[in-house]
Amino acid sequence: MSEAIVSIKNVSKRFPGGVVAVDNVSIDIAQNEFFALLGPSGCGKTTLLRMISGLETPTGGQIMIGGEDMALTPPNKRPTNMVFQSYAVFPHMTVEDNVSYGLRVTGVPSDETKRRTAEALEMVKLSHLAARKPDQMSGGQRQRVALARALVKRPKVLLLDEPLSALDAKLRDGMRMELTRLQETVGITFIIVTHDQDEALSMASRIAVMDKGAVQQIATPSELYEHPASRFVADFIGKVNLIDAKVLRSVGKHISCEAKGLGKLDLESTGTTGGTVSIAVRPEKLKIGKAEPKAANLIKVEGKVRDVAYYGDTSHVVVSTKDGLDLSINVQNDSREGGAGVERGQKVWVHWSPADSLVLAE
Amino acid sequence: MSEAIVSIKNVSKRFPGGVVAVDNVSIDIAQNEFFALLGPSGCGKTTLLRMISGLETPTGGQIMIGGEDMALTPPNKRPTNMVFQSYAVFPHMTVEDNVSYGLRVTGVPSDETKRRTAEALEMVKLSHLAARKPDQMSGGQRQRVALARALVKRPKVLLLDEPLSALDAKLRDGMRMELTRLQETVGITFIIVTHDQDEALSMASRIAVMDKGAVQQIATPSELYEHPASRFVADFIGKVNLIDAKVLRSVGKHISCEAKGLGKLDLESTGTTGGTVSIAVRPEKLKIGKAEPKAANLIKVEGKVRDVAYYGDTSHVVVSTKDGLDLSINVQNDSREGGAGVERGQKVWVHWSPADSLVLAE
Amino acid sequence: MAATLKPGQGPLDYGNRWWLKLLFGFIFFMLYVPIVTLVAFSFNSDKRGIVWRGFTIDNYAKAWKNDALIEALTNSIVIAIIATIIATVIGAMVAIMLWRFRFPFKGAYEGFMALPIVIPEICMGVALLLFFNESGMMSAVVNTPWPINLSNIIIAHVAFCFPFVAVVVRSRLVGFNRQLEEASKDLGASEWQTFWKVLVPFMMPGLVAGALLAFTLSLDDFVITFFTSGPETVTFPVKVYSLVRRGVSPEINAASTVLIVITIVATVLAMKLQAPEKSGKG
Amino acid sequence: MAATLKPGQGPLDYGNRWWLKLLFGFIFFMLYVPIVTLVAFSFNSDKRGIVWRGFTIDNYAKAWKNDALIEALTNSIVIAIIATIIATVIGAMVAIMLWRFRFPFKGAYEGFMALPIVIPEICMGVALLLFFNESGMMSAVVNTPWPINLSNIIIAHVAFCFPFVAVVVRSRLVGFNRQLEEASKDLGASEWQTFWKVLVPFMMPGLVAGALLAFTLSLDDFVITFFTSGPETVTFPVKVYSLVRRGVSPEINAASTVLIVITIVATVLAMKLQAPEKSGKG
Repeated sequence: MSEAIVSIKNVSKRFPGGVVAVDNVSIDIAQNEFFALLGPSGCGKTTLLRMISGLETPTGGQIMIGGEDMALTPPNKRPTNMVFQSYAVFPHMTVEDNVSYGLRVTGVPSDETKRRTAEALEMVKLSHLAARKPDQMSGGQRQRVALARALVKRPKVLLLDEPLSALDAKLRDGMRMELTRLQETVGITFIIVTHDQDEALSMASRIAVMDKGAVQQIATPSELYEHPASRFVADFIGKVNLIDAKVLRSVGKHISCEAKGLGKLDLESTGTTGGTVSIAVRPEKLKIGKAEPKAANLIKVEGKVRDVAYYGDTSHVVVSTKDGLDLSINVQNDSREGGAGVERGQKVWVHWSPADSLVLAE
Repeated sequence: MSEAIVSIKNVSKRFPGGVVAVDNVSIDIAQNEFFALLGPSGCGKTTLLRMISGLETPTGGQIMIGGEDMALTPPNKRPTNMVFQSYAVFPHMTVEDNVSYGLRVTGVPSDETKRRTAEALEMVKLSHLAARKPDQMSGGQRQRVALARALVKRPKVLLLDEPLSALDAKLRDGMRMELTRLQETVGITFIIVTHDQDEALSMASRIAVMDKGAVQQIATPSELYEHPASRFVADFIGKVNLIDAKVLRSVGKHISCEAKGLGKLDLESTGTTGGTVSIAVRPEKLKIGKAEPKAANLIKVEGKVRDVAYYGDTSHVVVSTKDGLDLSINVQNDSREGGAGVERGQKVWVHWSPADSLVLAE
Repeated sequence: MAATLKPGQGPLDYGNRWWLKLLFGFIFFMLYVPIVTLVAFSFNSDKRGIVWRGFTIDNYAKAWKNDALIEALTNSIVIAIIATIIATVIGAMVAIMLWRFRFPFKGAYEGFMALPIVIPEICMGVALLLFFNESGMMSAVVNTPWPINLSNIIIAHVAFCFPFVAVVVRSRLVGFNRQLEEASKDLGASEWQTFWKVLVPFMMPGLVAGALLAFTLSLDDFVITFFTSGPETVTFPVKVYSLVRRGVSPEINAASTVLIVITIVATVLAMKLQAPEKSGKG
Repeated sequence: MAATLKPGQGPLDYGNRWWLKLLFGFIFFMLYVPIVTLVAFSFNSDKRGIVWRGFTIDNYAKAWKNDALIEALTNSIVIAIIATIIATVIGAMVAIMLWRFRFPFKGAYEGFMALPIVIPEICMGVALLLFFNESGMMSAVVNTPWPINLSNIIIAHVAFCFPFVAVVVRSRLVGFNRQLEEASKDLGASEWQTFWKVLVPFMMPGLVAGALLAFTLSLDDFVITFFTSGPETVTFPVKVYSLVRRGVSPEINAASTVLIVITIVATVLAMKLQAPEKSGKG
């Protein structure tokens, strides 16, 4: 990617004491992308973001922003700005002073400061609260102040650390849409750190999934969900049924395997050619029926319903086969009188298309 | 209900200062039910629970437990026990001392105390931690201590105040299943207070939805979701599209109405016969297609996709009609390569069955 | 029907028993009678101060005209102001250093710093007297002009006041969100800009509270002042003490009442400023 | 390649500048030299205590054999123990009442209760002297047998110590989860069972910390004791004071060192007990 705005090359961070927070990570982020760093807490995603901003120093590797090596550039000279998880709005300043702070300390002329501050407040719809102190504002409003304060500096890259985690569920949906809109309006690169798969899937154009300091997979949301590269990614992004299987034979892209509780299966596999594998299939891809399905090209198994949890729009059903395999099935309650249509203890058939199964190396 | 174990008759609670927390509530709860009090915070559900336990005194009405009026019975003499939201595990006692506390203070003989404590610890799978202090335990384990401590008293009714709210998302699913199992094992009545619709829908056999101190509806989970009695219930339990409409004519159970953006519709209605109404339809009941659907008996409308949020198992699509009606549609991503199949800005048709619409009075 | 529990016997009251009320009354009495007596007698027109003979403010006027008393008060206030300024600056710096830096034996130093708070005043006084004697500072200032002759007392006051300032400022800094500082840097501010525009405004309530505390401590101190002052230098508490030895007089009551009022006002202000603020977390 | 910023110039350091180190050294000096001098000279074998002539513990032996000093120390300890017990019981009760009950002017009373903490000792002393004189209690105890003759001092000490206990216990109670009490009742316990089995165990660290604080305050007090003691009754700080007026001696240094050690040990214990506990929230 020649037009990468942020280029991370073999970056590592080892803290004093030997903890390796980030381990040889390389990512290229293109101009105008909405990029997400996704992973469980402690996976190094925030440390990586802080290294991009300059608040942490890498112990190895190189970070380039806009084609320039940032190794010697302190955070106050970098073309990046950050929205902190706690928002870090200055409590002793009004909203207006907060937003204009970054311009005032760098000696921007006062009329320009005034104009740009007003514009930024306009953009986040806070013009009417310019004279307020942060402690008179809600969490969502404080976050907008933090956003305006960063955007007024016109950074090349905006960094957001868990921007939605401190908001309550009702506000989150709205803010998610607003962030997407804002990114399109201002046309700059957003890098967001989150531990919430829903946030990353619904907002980002590309996602890097991290675990234990290393990047597991970089892909678009639907690629990640439907074609996870590893058991970790499959399990972290959404719910998944993982079925142990043993490869018997492999010819080209086709393998034949013996799966626990399902017997012999013929599947497509790009990576694995032998040994033990996991067959991954998402709960919403499984269908449930009272009789054995007729179609020949389906994977099917008989079992007993162990648990039905009704959630209104969907029901989560757990079916146990006689071999002790537990399958989770999400049923969307499409019509009003349906529900899952099954009861605990009932014998049912579970089936799905082989095309919805994915073979993952152990 | 003659076999009601808890019978609440016209109970009110007015706090000094005039705030009415609970307003003339009547509920009968049967032996062995798993009953949920569901509502937004401040709706009075916790106050009602505390009045059942005796920790608050009603200012009006009557509470009967097991057929006896409880008005003069203090909390330490009632056949109820409570699991507190904060668990309220005694920090200076070991797990065993916590569990046996309720037996020791009431003078149960020491050999019986010992036996029952051991049984209770066994039941919540904490026997191996009997000698631990609470501060060396996780939130989930502390909650089990609180459960064992209440169950060891063999109450007629177990009261649970937001039992899952202090647990993280991963533990919640497990604890939900465990509570259901426990209720079936011990065979006593559970009354749970929660603000989380998913918790109530998936665990309870019946739910009372409360708002502003009053009961809005008492029903089973699927009745509540599919046949909400009011706009409040429809909106609080799950997501819903609410479409304004004006009743033109009403014959028996059938009404004919003019709906905003949809034109003239013929629907079934049990309650309303005239005036303005809301047509409620759940997002997962709506279907989306590129061409106008052929079937005659569908409600259908053309619109433009305004937002698509991908969540892996489902996609949430917002479609705007040319009359300014916004419809939310949940699409389950049933097959691996599908996704929602639509893009922002695309023209689509949205349709659903009239049987999935519900007419609610304004 | 419902609600038949009597008020005061609600499930969560230990009850407003009669003996609790009695105890309450007794404590009130123990605490306030001496103070009330003092204040009341400062308005007593009886010269000997033993019997109540009517209200007057003459005692205040007399105290005001007593040159020795006013000189002592002036000394006390000058000492308190200078000692407060120095103690606040040093205390704030120590607090910042303890909060910010890691260095060897930091925990031990943090503990040692609090020593003057806990060491008996009498021992502190003896120690300072010994130190000033041995170092020759005691005799050095004895014939210098005012206010240089107060130097020893000021040094002694700074030494026992600044740890209080440091503790107050330190506990304020605990509530500081380090991300505010990072945000300031991220927005282009230099380290000194960040210090003056973000950290100092945040510390301000702690600084003022600490200063007020130091001021009252310095103003009220008797023991340490007595040991470190030369024979010629007299502060207000020392003067009151020497007068009381010759018998309590309405004049002393008046002077004491003034000191009490100053102290209480300063303390109430300091406590208000120290109260936890919701804005502290940014 | 990467990481070229020198350590100590990291983005978040104000730097370990030389002048900061100098300031640090100066503060160390100011603080510790007097105390170190005192402790060092208590081991000095020079009789006049001016020049260092070698290590000895003779001064401690001499102090121990000084009957007047030992009598004063005994008085101080007896007063401190009795006053601590009374102050702890009263302080705890006041704390519980302030925490638990609502009554008119509660806020005002809570503020007034803290008065003895802030009122200048010298004023408190004058007030108590005036009160004991007026009420005739001063002359009443003067010829009573030991330890009855200490009553006035004990009353005075309780009066200025119990608010400290109340404040410490009160702040401990703030962290008490009221649901623990409700849980206890819900499980069948009576009010008294709940009080002894749930509330008292929770308060215990605060009670012990408050008692230790009261003990050191009583032990160290000079001003109030001086005003409220009869001519025949001498406590340890008063004795040290009267000896110092005739000149600092190694014996006094030894006695002061012992007092400092007792105070520091008690305070460290109290602070450990007061430290926020994770178990406090149940």
